[in-house]
Amino acid sequence: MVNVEEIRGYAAGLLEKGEVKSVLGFRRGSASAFAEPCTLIEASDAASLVWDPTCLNNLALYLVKDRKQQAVSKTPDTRPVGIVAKGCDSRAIGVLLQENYFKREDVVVIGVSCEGTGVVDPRKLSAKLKGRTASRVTFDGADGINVSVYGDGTETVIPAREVLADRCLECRAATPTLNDVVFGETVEARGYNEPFHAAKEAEKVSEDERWANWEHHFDRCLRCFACRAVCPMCYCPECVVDSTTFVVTLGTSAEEKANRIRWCERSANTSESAVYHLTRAIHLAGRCIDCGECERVCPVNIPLRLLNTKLEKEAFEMFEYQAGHDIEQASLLSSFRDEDPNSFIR
Amino acid sequence: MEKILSQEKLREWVDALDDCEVYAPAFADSVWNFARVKAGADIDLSHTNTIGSVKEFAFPQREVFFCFEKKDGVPVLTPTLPDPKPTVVFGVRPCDGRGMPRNDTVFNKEFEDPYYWARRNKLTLVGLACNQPHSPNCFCQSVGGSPHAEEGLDILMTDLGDRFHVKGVTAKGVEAMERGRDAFDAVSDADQAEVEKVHATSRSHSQRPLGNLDAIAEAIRESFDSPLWADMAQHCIGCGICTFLCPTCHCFDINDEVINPTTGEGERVRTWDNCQFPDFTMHTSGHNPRGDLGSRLRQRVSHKFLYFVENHKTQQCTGCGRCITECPVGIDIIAVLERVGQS
Amino acid sequence: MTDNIYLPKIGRIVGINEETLGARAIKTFKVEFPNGDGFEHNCGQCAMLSMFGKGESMISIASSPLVKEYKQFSIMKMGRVTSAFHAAKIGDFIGIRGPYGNQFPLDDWKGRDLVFIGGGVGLAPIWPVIQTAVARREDFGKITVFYGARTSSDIMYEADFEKLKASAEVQLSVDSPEEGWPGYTGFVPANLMDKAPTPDNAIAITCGPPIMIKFVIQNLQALGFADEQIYTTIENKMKCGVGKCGRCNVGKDYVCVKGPVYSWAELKSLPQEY
Amino acid sequence: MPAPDDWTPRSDAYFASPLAQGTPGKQCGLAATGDYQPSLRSPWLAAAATVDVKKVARELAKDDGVVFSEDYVYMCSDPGQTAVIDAIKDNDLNGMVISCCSPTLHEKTFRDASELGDLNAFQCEIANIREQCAWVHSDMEVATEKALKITRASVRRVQHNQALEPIGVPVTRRALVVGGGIAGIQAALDMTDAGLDVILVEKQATIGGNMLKLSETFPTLDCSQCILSPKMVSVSKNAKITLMTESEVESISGFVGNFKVKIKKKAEFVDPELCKLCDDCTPVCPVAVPNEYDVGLTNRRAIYIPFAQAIPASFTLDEEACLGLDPVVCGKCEEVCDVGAIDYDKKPTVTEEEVGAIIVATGFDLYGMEHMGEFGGGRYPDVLDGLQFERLCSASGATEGHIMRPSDHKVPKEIVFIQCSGSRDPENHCAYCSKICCMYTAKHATLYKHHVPDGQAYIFYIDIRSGGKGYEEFVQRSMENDGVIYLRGRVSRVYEKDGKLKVMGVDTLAGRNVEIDADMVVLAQAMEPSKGTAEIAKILKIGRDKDGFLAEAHPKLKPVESVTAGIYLAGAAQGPKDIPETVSQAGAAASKVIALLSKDQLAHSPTVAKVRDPYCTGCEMCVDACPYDAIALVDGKASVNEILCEGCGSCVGVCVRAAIDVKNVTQLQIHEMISAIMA
Amino acid sequence: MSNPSKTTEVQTFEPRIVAFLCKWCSSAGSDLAGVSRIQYSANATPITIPCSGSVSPMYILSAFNKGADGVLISGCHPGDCHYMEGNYLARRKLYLVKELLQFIGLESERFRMSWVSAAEGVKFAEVVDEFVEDLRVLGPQNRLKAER
Repeated sequence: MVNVEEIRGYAAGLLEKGEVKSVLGFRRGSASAFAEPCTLIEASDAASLVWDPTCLNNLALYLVKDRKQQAVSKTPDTRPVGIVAKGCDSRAIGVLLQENYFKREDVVVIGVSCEGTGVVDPRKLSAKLKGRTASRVTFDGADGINVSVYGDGTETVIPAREVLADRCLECRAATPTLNDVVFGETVEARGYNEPFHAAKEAEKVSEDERWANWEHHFDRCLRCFACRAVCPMCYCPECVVDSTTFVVTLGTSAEEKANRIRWCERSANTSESAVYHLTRAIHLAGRCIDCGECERVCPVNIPLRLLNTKLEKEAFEMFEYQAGHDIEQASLLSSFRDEDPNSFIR
Repeated sequence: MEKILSQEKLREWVDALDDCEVYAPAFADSVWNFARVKAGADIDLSHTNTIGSVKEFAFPQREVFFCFEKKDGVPVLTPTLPDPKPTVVFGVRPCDGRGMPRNDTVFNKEFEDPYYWARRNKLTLVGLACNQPHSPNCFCQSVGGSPHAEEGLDILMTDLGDRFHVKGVTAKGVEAMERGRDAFDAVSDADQAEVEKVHATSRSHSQRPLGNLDAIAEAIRESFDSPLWADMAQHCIGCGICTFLCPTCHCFDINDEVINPTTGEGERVRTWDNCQFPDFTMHTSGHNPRGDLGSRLRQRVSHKFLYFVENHKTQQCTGCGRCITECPVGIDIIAVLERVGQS
Repeated sequence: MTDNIYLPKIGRIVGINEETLGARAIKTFKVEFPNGDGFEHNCGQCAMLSMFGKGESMISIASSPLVKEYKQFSIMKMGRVTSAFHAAKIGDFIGIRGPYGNQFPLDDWKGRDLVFIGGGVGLAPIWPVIQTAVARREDFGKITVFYGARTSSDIMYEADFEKLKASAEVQLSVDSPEEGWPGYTGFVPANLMDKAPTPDNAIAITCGPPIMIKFVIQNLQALGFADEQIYTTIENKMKCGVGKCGRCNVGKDYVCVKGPVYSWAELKSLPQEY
Repeated sequence: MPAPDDWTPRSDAYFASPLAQGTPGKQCGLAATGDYQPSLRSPWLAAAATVDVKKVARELAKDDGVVFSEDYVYMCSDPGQTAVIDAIKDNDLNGMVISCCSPTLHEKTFRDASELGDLNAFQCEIANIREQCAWVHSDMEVATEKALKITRASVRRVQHNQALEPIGVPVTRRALVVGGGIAGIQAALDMTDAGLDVILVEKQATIGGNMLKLSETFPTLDCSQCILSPKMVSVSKNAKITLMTESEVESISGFVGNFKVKIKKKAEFVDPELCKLCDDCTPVCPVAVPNEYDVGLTNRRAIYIPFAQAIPASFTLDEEACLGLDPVVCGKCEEVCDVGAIDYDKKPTVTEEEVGAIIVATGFDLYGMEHMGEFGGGRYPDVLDGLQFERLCSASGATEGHIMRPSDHKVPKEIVFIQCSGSRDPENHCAYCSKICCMYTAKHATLYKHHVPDGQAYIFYIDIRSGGKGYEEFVQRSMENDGVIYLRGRVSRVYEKDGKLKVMGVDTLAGRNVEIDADMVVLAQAMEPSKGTAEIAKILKIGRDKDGFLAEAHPKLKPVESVTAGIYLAGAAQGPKDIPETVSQAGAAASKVIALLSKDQLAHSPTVAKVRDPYCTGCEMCVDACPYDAIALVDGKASVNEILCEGCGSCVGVCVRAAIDVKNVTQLQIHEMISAIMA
Repeated sequence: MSNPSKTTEVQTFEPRIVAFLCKWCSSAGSDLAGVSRIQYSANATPITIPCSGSVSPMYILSAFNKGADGVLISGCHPGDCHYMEGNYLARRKLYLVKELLQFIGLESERFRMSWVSAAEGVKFAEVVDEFVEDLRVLGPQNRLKAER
C-alpha cells in the first residue's frame, strides 16, 4: 500500500533542499470527488498532496507547459521540476525525453506504483450512476470502489473492474520504470484484462458496424480540443490540423500566414472531425503511452483511446515497439526493419 | 395555463406534436444529451442535466451563412437562412432556460442575427424543474435563478412523482400544450399545493454560495491586473469544454470553406469559438491581447460576471455548473470568484 | 426580414495604388459598388472586406465620407485575406459589409486647431478625417499633419500630400537619414516635439504603430494636451464586426461597435486589452 | 466517339500552352515589383492523340491565376521553345507549366527555356499528360478530363514554387575505382590520362579479374593475357594510380564530388616491396588449396603468387588457408625468406580516402555449377564450366594449353558444349540472356578443334546470338571450317556411364532425340553479378536490378550512371557484356567522371529539405529517418546540410509537426494538388 | 448479368483515385506503361512525389476528405528505393495508416499500396485496373468525404 505520507515527505524534502523549483502532484479539489492537479512551491504545501484512484491526470502535461513557459520567459527558471508519476505518466516522460523535449536532469520523477489498482474512469462511474455525480470515491483496498452518490447520499461499493479505466484494466506496466524514487510495491500483472483488450474487442465487429460507431462518435465531437490540450505528446507549437495556436514570429511572412494548410475545416462535421482525430492518432503512433487522458476529458465521451491503443497494439505486435520504454531508441516511424509487414502491398 | 400530465400521458402529448421535431435528453455513451425523439414512447425525463446545453438549437455548432460561387467572373452569394421545422425541446433544465434570454440579447442588440432568430423563433423550450441539484456544482440560486425558474422557458414541467405539473409560460408554450390538450388534466388544489411544496423543497437544498454579485463584479474590475488570474489558470489546459458546454457562451468564428478551388466555390461558415483558445484574439501580426491562460480565464469570468452585467444588467451565468464538473483539471468558477472576491 | 448582417455587398476594385513595398507592403484599393447598393460612412469607420474563399478582414475606410462614388482602403499585406488583396487586380470583385464602429467627433471640433500625427499604415484611419477637415476648411483652425515613415519610399498617399500642403501644414519625416530628404529625419514623436504644436484649443489625432502612439501621447501630454484633447484608434482581431463573436472586446466594449475611435481619456479607463 | 471540331488527330504529341492575365497593379500605372506576388501563372500543354489539347488549353485559360494558355505542336522543337520564351516575356510570367510528355524527357529542355525567358528554371513544372494519360487511355473525353486534372494540379503546384538556384559544391579531383578487372583497369587508366588521381581497389591479390583467366578472345582469337597484361603493367607503373589489392570498400559517406570512403586492406603479411619473387616459400608450405585462378583445376599453397604476371608482383599469404599465423604451429615460409618479407604480425588496415567520384566495376561470376545438377555440374570432373575450359585452353593453365580431361588426363574426342546453361530459364535459373555465351562457346569449339583436330564438337543451343562486329562470321567459320555440329535444342540430362558422359538432348530442327557419348561437357554458364555485389551496392547506396546487377540510372539515357550522383558503373557488374563492350563502358564511365571532376564546383539540386524553425521541437525523428545523415540538431533544432540532402522527403513523411518540407514539393503544394484533382 | 440495371449502375460509377507515385520507380513505371501504350483505366490521377517515404498521412486523409474513392501509394520495391530506405519508412507508416482506416471502418479496399518498379509498366496498369474494379464494386466513398 502506498503511504501518502511518504510521498508528502519526499516532496517536502525536495522543496526544502531546493532540489526542485516545484512539485507537480494531486490534491483534493473543490470541483468534484476526483483529485485535481496542483503545483507545490513551498515544502509546507506538501501536506495537501493526495494519492488514491481519483488521481487521474497525467501530470507530465505540466512539464511540457513549464518548458513552454520557460522558453518565452524573460527570466527562465530552469531548476528541475518534481512530478508525481504513475507508470503511464513515467512513460510519457520517457517519450518526452526520447524526443529531447527536456533533459533527464530537468525532472525528478516521484514514481508511484498503481499496485493492484489504477484509476477510476469517471464516465464509467457516471454510467453506473446514470449521470448522477459521486461526492466521494475511495478504494477499499481489495477489489471494490466505495462511492457516495451526490444528492441522496447513497453509499455503494462497485467492483473495481467495472469502473476502473480501461487502460488500467489492460495495464502492462503499473510501476514507473523511469523514476528517481518509487513508492508502493511493484505489481506486474493487474489480472483484469489482457493488453489491448478494448481495441481487440472493437476490431471484432464488422466493418460497417465499426464505421457506424465511429461515424456516430466523429459526429458528436465538439472540437473543443480537450483531447489535444490534455495530451502531453501534443506539445507541437502549432497543430498540423486545425490549430488553435499559431506560430508567428517577427520573421513570419504574410505568405506563410496566408498559406497555412487547412487539412480540415473548423466545422465540427463528421468528415472534418475524422481528419482531426485520425491525424492525432497517427501522429501519436509510437508516441502515445496510453494514459487515456484524451478519452477521460472528452465531454461527450468519444472512446478516443481506442484509436491510439489500436496503433499501439500494431506497433507492439508488428514492430515490437513500445513507446516510452527506451529513451535511446529511434522513434517508431523513423525506423524500420526488413521484416516489417509487406504482404498488404500489391 | 397550468395542467397536470400523468407519466403515461406524456407520450401522448409528445406524439401530438407530430408536426414538430421533438428533442429530449437521452442517456447514451455514458452521458445525457439531447436527442431526437421519434415517438413519445422513447421519452425519458429521468435525466440529471444534459452535457450539452440547449443553446445549440438556436446557435448550432455550424451555421452556413451563404454559399459563394463565381458566375461569369462575378461572385454570386446565396444566403442559406435556415428554415427549420418547429422544434420542441423537452427536459430543459431551468438553468439552460435562463441561458436563452441572455443569448437572445446577444443576437439581438443593434444588429439582429437572422440565422439565430430563424431557429430561435421556431423553438419551444419545455423546461423541467429540478427537484434536487444534480451535482454539488449546481448554483442557480447563487446567480439569481432557481430550480424552477421559468425565465426563458415556454413551458415549465414539475415532476410530482407519478405525474407532472405543466405550466404554459409563454403563448408559444400554451400553444404546444393546446396541441396535446387531450393528454392533460386539470390542476387540483392538492396538485397546486404539491407543486409549491416540491418547488420549496428544491429551493431548500443547499447550493454553493457566491455572495454579493455586485461585490464580485467590483472585485473583478479591481483585479484586472492581478497575478491571481495566472495562478488560478496554472493548470488550465486551454480547451473549449467550459465554453462549449456553457448555456450562455456564444462566441463564434467565421471561416470560408472552399469546396472547389478551381471554380472558387465555397461556403462562409460560422462555428463555435472559444475565448480560451489562444488564436481567438491573436492578431495576424502575432500580437495577442490575451496571450496567456490567466488573461483568458479572466476574460471568461469577467465577461460573465462583469462586462455582461455592465452591458445588460445581469450575469451571463445561470449556475448550471457544467464548466466546473466537466473541467478536466478542476478549475472551479465558484472557487475562482471566491478568490477574486477575497483579494 | 431585416438585413442579413453577415451578407456582404459586392464591391469591385477599380483602382490599385502601390503605396509601399517590402515584406509589409501597403496597397490602396479603390472600390465601387457595381450593384448600386453602396453605403455612407463617417470618418473613422471601418468595413469588413471579403475575399471569397479566403475570409474577411476589418479594414478602416480611408476615403472621406464626402466622396460618394467609391470607397478607398489601404491594406497592409499581413495574412490570408490581405495577401489575397495584394494579389488582386483591377476588375476583381470583393465583398464589403459595413460601415462599422464609431466615428471621430468632427462636428465637436469646430473652430479648433487639428493636429494629426500618423505613422506608417496608421495614416489610413485618420486620412478621411484630414480629407474632410480640409474640405470643410473654414470650420477649423490651423490644421497640421505630422506623418512619418521608415524611408521616403514608404510614404503613403505621397501625391495627395502635395495637394494637402495648400490647406494644411505638412510635416513629413523619415526614420533614418536619406540623401536629399527635405523633411525631418527621425521618429514621429521627436518631430512632434521639434515642431511643438500648441495645445491651446487644439485636438490631436494620432494613429500608427503602438510604440509610436505611446510616445506621441507622452509627448502630447508634455506639450500640454489634456487627455480629452487626444484621439486615437485601436484595433483588435474581429470576425463578425457586429459585437457578437466575442473576441474584440476591451473590457466591456466590443471595439467593432464601440470603437475604434477613442479619446485618450476614454482609453485610459479601459483595460489594456488591445 | 466523334472528335471535336477543333481537334485534328495527329500521330504524335502536340502541345497546348496556357494562360495569362494582366499584371495586377499595372492598370493603375504601377509596375510590379520585387516582393510583389502577382498571380500570373502559365501552363503550357502538350499531349497526344486521345487528349483534346485545345480543350485543355481553353479550359485552363479560365482558371484563377492562369494568364496564358495555348496549345502548340511539338513544343520541344526550337520554334516551340521560342514560343515558350516569348510567352514568358510577353506576359511577365512568374510560373509556368508545360503540359506534355514525361518530365524525364523534357523537363530540362523547358527549364532551360524558362531561364532564357528570365523565369527561374524551378518555376517551370511539367505536367505529364502523355505517358501518364494520352498514351494509356483511349476514350478522349475521359483522357481529356484527366489531362485537365493533371495540368491543374501542376498549375496549383507551380503557384507555390520558389525560385531556386543550384547549390554549388566544391569537388575532390580524385576518383575511386572498385574492381580491378578489365573494366576497372580501363576506367582507371582513362581517368589518369585526363590527369585525375585514381584509387583502384581490388578484392583479390592481383588485378586482372576474369579476363586474366581467358585463353583467347573472340572473334579475333588474340591471346587474352597478351592484351591485358600491358594494361596491368601500366597500372602498376602509373604514379597517379594508388593500387590497393586485397582491399574492400568498407563504408562511404559524403556525396557527389566529396565522398569519404573507408577502405579495408587485408593484413599484408608479405611485403611487396621486399618480396623478390624467388619462390623459396611455396615449396615449404605444407598447405594445398584449390587455385581460384585455375578455377579449381589446380592447387596452390597458402603462400602463393596468383599468376606470374600478377600485379602487384608479389607473393601473398592466404590468411584462411595458412596453418597458423602463429610461428609455433608452422612458420616455415618465414624461415626460408631471405629478405624477411614475411611478417605474421601484420594487421588489416583501414584507410579513409576522399574522392569526388566512384566507378563500380565489380564484374561477374559464373552461375554456380552446383545449380546444374541435371547436367552433372559439380558432380563429374569432366563437366566443366566455360572458365574452366578457358584454363584448359590457356598456355598458362594447368595443362599448359593442352585440352585433356581433368579426370584421367585423356584428350577428349567427343565434346559437348551446352549453351544457355542457367540462362534464359526463368523457372529454374536466371531469366536473362547472358549475352556472351554464344560467342565464347563458338570460340571454345573452334579452340578445341585447333587443339584436337580429330575430335568432334557438338553445341546444343536455343538461339545463336552473334550480334557484333565479325561475330556472325566467326560462328559461321566454326561451323564450316571446324565442323562443329550445332544442335538446336535443349539437353535434358547428362550422366556418366562407362567412362563416358551420356548427353541426352533433343534436336528440335530434326525433330529427334539425340544421345551423345561425350568425353567432356562444357557448360556455358550464365553470368551473374560477382559475389559481394549486393554488399557493395548497399555500402555505396546504389540500387540493383531484379537480377542483382547494379542498376543504371536510366536504361537508355544514363546507362553508366548509377542512381546515386557521382557513382558510375562499368563492366559486367551492370549486366552481362563482352570485353569490347566492357571497355567501352569503362571508357564512358571514365569520361563521365572526367567531365564531372573538370569543374571547380558541382551543381547540387536545390530541391532540398528546409526546416521551418519555429515549428521544430528537435525531436530528431527526421534525423533518424534521413538516409543521408543530412540532418543534425543545431541549437535544439533540426538543420539540413543542403549538400548532403537529396530531397527524398523521408523527413517530411515522419515529422508530425510538419516542420520540414522539401522545397518545391511542399506539403502545401501536395495539398493544393490534391484539391485540384478532387475539385 | 442477371440484374442488368444494377450492372449499369455499377458501370456508371467512375471511382476517383488519387495516386501518389514515387518519382523513380512507380512514376517511371507508369511512363513505361505509356511508352508501351498499355491501356488502363483513367480513374487514377497521378501526383508524382520524390519517394513513397515522403508521403505524409495527411495526404491520404486529405484525399479521402476531398472525396477520393480510393488512394493509391506506389513506390519502389523493397531494396530498390532510389533513396535506399524511403520505401521501408513508407511501408511501416502506411501499414499503420491502413490499420487505422480499417479500424474506424473505412472500407479496407479504398487504401492501397503497391510496389511498381520502373520496368513494371504492365504491373502499374494492372494495379490501377484492379483498384478501379474493386472500387466500382464498393461504390462511392462517403465515409470520410466532407459534407460540403
